[in-house]
Amino acid sequence: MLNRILSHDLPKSRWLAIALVIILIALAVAPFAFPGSKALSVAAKMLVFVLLVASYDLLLGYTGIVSFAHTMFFGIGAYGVAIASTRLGEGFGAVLAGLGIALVISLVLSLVIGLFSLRVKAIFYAMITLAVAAAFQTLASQLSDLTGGEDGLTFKNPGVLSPSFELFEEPILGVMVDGKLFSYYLLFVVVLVLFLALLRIVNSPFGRVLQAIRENDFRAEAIGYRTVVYRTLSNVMAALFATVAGALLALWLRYTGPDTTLSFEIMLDILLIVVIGGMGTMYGAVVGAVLFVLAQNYLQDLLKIGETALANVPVLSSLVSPDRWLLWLGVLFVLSVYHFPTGIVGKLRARALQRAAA
Amino acid sequence: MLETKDLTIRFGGHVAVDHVSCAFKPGTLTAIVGPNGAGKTTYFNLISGQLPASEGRVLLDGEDLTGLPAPLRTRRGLGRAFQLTQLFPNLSVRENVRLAIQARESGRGKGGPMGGLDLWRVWLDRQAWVDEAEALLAQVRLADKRDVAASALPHGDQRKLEVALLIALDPKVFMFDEPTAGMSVDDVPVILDLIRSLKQRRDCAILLVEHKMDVVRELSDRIIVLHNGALVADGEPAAVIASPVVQQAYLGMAAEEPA
Amino acid sequence: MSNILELSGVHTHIGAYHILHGVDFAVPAGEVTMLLGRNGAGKTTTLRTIMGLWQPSQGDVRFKGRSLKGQATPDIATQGIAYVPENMGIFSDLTVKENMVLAARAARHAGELDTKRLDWIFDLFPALKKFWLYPAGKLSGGQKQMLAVARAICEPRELILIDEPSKGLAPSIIQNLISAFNELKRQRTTILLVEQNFMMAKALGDHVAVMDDGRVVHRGAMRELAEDQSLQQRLLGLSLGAHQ
Amino acid sequence: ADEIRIAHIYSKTGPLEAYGKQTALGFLMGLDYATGGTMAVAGKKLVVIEKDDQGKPDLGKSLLAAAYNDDKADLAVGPTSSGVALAMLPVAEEAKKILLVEPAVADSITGDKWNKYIFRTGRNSSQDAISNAVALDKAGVTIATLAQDYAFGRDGVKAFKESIKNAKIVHEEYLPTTTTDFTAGAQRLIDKLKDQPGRKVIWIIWAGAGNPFKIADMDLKRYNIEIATGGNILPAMASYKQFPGMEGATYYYFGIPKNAVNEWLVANHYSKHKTPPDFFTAGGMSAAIAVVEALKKTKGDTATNKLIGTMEGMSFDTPKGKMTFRKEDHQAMQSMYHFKIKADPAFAWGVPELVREIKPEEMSVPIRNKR
Amino acid sequence: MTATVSTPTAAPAAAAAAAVPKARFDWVPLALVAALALAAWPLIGSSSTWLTLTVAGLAMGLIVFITASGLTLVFGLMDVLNFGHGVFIALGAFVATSVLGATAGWTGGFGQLGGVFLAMLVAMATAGAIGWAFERVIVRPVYGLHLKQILITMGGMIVGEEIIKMIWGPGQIPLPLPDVLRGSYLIGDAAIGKYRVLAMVIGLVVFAALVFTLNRTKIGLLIRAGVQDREMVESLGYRIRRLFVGVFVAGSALAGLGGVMWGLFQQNVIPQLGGQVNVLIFIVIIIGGLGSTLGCFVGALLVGLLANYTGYLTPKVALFSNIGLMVAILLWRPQGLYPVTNR
Ligand SMILES: Nc1ncnc2c1ncn2[C@@H]1O[C@H](COP(=O)(O)OP(=O)(O)OP(=O)(O)O)[C@@H](O)[C@H]1O
Ligand SMILES: Nc1ncnc2c1ncn2[C@@H]1O[C@H](COP(=O)(O)OP(=O)(O)OP(=O)(O)O)[C@@H](O)[C@H]1O
Ligand SMILES: [Mg+2]
Ligand SMILES: [Mg+2]
Repeated sequence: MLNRILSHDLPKSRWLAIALVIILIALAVAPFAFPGSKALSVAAKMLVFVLLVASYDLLLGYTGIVSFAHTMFFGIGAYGVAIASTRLGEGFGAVLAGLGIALVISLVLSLVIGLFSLRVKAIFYAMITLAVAAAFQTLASQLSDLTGGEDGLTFKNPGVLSPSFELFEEPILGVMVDGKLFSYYLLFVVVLVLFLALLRIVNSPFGRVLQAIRENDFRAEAIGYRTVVYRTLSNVMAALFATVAGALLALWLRYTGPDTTLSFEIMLDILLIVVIGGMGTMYGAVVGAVLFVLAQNYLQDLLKIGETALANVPVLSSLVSPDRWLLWLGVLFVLSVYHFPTGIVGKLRARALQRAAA
Repeated sequence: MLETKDLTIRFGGHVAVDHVSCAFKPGTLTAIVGPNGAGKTTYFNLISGQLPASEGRVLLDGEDLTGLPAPLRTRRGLGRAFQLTQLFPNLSVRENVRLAIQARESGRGKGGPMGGLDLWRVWLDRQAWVDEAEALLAQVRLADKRDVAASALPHGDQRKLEVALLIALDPKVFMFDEPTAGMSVDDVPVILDLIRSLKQRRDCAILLVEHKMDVVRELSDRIIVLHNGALVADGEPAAVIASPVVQQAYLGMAAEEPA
Repeated sequence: MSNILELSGVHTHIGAYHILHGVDFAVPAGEVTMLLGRNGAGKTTTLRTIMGLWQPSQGDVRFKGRSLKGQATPDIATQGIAYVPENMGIFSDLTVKENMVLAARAARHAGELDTKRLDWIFDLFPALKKFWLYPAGKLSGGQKQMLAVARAICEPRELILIDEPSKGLAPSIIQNLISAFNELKRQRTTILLVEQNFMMAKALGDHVAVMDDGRVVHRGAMRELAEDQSLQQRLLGLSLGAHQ
Repeated sequence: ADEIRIAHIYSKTGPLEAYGKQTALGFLMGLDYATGGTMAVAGKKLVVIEKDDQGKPDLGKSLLAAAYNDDKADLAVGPTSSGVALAMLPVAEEAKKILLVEPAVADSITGDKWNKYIFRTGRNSSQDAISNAVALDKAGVTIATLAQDYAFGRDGVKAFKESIKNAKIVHEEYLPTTTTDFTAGAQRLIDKLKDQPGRKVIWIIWAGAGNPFKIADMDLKRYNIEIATGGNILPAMASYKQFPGMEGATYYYFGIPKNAVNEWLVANHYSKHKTPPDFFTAGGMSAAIAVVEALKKTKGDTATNKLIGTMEGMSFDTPKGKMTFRKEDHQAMQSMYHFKIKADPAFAWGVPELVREIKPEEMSVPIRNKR
Repeated sequence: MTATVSTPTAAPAAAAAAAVPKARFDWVPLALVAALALAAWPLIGSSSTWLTLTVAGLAMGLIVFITASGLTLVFGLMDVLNFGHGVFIALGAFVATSVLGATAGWTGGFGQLGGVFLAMLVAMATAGAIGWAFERVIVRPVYGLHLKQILITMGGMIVGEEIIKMIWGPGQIPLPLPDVLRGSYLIGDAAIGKYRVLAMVIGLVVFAALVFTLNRTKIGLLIRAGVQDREMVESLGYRIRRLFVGVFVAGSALAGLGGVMWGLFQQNVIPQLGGQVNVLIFIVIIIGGLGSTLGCFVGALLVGLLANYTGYLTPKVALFSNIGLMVAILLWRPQGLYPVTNR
């Protein structure tokens, strides 16, 4: 049963399995176990990034396509919901309409980009998408009547999901059962289902062909796979999943702006997570996203401790200043590309294999 | 079955394959010989679609394949093994073969309604493909290496895997490009036996590029000779080998051509 | 007769795999030594270990009496060793000419190549002359193999390591190759040759070492092996009337 | 409780790191000044909780929620960027706690996105634009504007235009925010201005990277064209040094306001940091003074409605003189300064010399919220 | 079946050799630059305006070329896509602020110019030195692995930017042009910035030097060979590692020079500068054909000119002129203007 749900792609490492179970449980009970709005936002952000990064892994890890335009589709989803909610007024109808339109736009756009440029070599494609993403960001800022420009859009969620909605007067288990809680569990369920769907896709015959293309596209063509079709399809699917992730983020934040969805920094975050987690292993997205979001939110606190400890050492203290948290994230990143070329998941699996062999 | 008409390709001013017209019948094994650089591999590339022809046509069972891209030709039944080994390096040996089987099955519309675009079934659900892959690996004596990554195989085993991929495709036309090059002597017969058994099926045409004349002599029903891209001899093995062209330009002690 | 190259107890690991399990053999100067063995026996690994492309984990490789252990590949090469790898190592973006210019360490451009030697090479491999200004990646398989050998012999070297040069070559070119190696032998160049083509091995070899499973299982004169059918059968799996 | 908890959320890191740090410094100095060094009001200790929004709206939003809910902050101050501020506004409304915006400038913060929990000590972009208009608006002057081609630039020009009564505006040039080569835009401006009579001015409103003042290298003097612009942080005013005589209006320059608060600020800043206080330092200090004054008036009571009631219409003394939160949109009305640049070799930047203080009464800053 | 044998036409070797064509120089992209400039003339109308814009565009293009040249060099020779290139540009610019700050006392035309050249030298040396470390620590493990290169150099970029913030602070730093380089030469009504003239000279010098080293020396060959098969080059007896380091250092030094040029052009620098120019220089090297120095040169000129022409004629279009140009070029030549083989 579990095997079927996970599409026969078991963690294949005891430690990984334990980590995944802990993450699943922690995210499932987060509103109750970790009260406080920061903890909840952190958990929600993890959920969104799990989906976003998993969709990117389909592209990067499984198909071997380096794209820098993934945030564009993320943004389309977020703006779809935001624009629909501001224009049509809050309501599930608006959210669904926004998501629907966003999905269509993403579909068309990813199809066009895919067909136009997936024939070129990987590096070309990477750089073209970089330019396209930059242009899209400019476009979003130019269409400020629609998108709110640099300032973004703040909007209201439909009834049950808005924070002012409260089901009971009294808190249950110390937590108010309100719109925030509903939003969180909406995110949780959607992300869980879509993640399992992605897991299924990469373990389908189709997903296996993607890996073959990544390994040797010339040979894949020569045994009868039309690589352009597969690549484009993979591109489109990744885009659609990212669009949904964007919509979820918008629902959670009730805000959409270029900085939260379109900026190159988010693209960097995605890359970091894929690499740290382990490319070509869907579970890498989960482990990576959780660790990364934790680091992003708590590394500064950690550094603060370091800074106080080293307050008297001149250069060191400015190195561990919480303001330089990005420096340490960068170093972490370089080290993980260096030492864990297969990411955390790859490392854990290799260890399990070795142990099995010994 | 397979026919090429005036097949030609030019690279700049260099004519690598020069108006080659030839027909191949099922059940026969045609050896293609010729000096290095004669255009044998290029001729294969034109047939299987890796290179676009400058002129001429490729017909399979009367159907014109000339404009089709490589994967579609493969689906129509043109299978190819490469001179320079082309594998999926980081996938396991078994997965290499299984992917070829999957390609064949989905190409024939047997992979479900969406053909190869089967997104929803888990690959392991198609146990038949896995079993077939295992069986094939046993045939080429790679069964004990099934879980090794293809890139970690020694050269000779990689050549065997290359052949296994072609056999898994089960095409109408088999094209072998020096399948035994660099293979150790005791493994060569394994491949030759495989080719022989294909021949016995009598429903497929086999094209074989090979420099080892004893192999050619033993296996082939017909030899064609390419020289500077042109077809210069065609006929029964003994006659062709005895012909002065082959003796001088290919086997002979004389230089390949005036320098 | 002195040995120009000696391997004693060489173990090599690739990653976690233990490939060579104590390889011992010597290459006498000025003669041709054949290294034979089935696929996967470790021949290529042995050559790569000599070139310093893998480092031996145990044992020693000595060239002209001096240990090569720990030396970097370029330093080993400049002591007078040339190497033709199994995959040919052609620089496919460069032209044939540029490939040759790189192989001749002293030459700064094509004008400084040794013309006499070049003519000799063109005689052996006429295709190289024809495609002199052609990107090497676009050569046919056999032509690439010719280029790979040509690079190793374009300047005099004391020792040449060659990994399966005959594969993919037309019979007439193999003949040329054999005469080329004979010519080199006359010039007192030492050759260590890995071959699957037993006919060629017979024609060229003075000495032979046969490997199996990362060890040398037989050493001796080539003539001995060529005459002893049962030894061939046991070491190489050659049956009577083998494909030569 | 015997504590009053104030959350300060700003860009400790991110693109506006430099601005954020000035604000933070000014804020702490302001608390120090306003409490007379005790850091307490009505016997209650002031506790400042600093948080880094990294310039990211989503993060800012969650940090503000965390500050109100988890850290039990009584009120919050910040943020640096307008995008972050706009995302934060609903959080204050949900938490029913005050957010004192400083120094984010977007008009819509106290305009259509405003709610009653929002106050702002910082100037808004209208105030910026209008003060510049007041400084330049004379009969016989011909003006062309040069701004960034996005909402901030367009709004600024719009507000500027609305307050120009006497001068003539002949052209509006908008260039991409990422412009690096200004030749084309400058050429268009020259084409539009060169045949005009009288005094000719290009008014520049530009924020962030890119240096529009390079257009002066095209020798505008040969057509008698001048450049005018608002104030900026000191490093940015280095390029003003090339334009002695340039006029405009600024929010703050440490040498301009003459009052006790500013004297204290300049003196203390010099003695602690060896440099003069900058643009955003003054803003941070004003915010701190506003907070302390309000708390003093409520005797340390932090009940939100009481604070709102107190603060509406409240006046307080800042480094920029007296500011007043106007009732309608809680925007602090404040003086701006009409300046003229002097190149003084003693300073690395062009020194703005006061021409005239533009009092709040002289600027009709529109009320844009839907109250 | 009997053998049908035709005698091979013994192709004369001379004819066969002649049949193998040598690559002819491709003038079309260069002509495109001229065509663009000429086409803009009637559209702009005024000759002096056209001259101003054209010279400004060419100068801007050459500055972009300098900043991008190191990237093309490293990519063209070593096949390393350095996403961290921007950091070296930023570094060069910041070093220039320090050097010019220290030489502020050098007065007079020569003194000021000397300051600028000193800044260039120091920036190149610093960027080169850091490039050396960057190669050792970051790039070396990932030769030949594109994906990892992109990732790891990106990581390097983050770290580099943070270190710049640590040393020079997070804010904007002014980098005023010395007085000698301010202002314009006037030709009729056309104004030609003095600094732009200097930039053009330096750009052309860099271009000439690069073309010479790559095409006239063995070094270029060796490196190109080393990218394809490093082990083989070592087996031939060359210490390719040192060469690779050398190229990387040269590329970084060029980035440093580019940084100084760019910083002086902008007259101020911010730590995020690297990321900002990255997109621009990537577009330029894509247009050029990824790794071709000449292509990068032509691409940079096209970008510079088009930005100025569209900026004057229809400013809205200028926002998307770079990407539009890239798409148009790629539709015309999918591998860029001067495709580099096997890439
Ligand atoms: N990179 C590698 N990683 C893991 N194993 C390897 C690697 N390269 C070679 N091997 C293993 O080392 C063993 C010896 O290989 P080697 O290539 O030396 O054999 P060989 O004698 O040259 O064979 P062949 O005749 O096929 O070329 C083989 O079993 C092979 O699988
Ligand atoms: N893509 C290409 N561009 C230019 N020339 C090419 C290309 N491919 C092949 N050639 C040339 O065409 C000729 C024929 O090459 P081909 O590979 O078909 O030879 P072959 O008969 O297979 O030789 P071998 O036995 O050595 O493999 C060669 O001279 C080669 O240089
Ligand atoms: Mg061939
Ligand atoms: Mg081998």
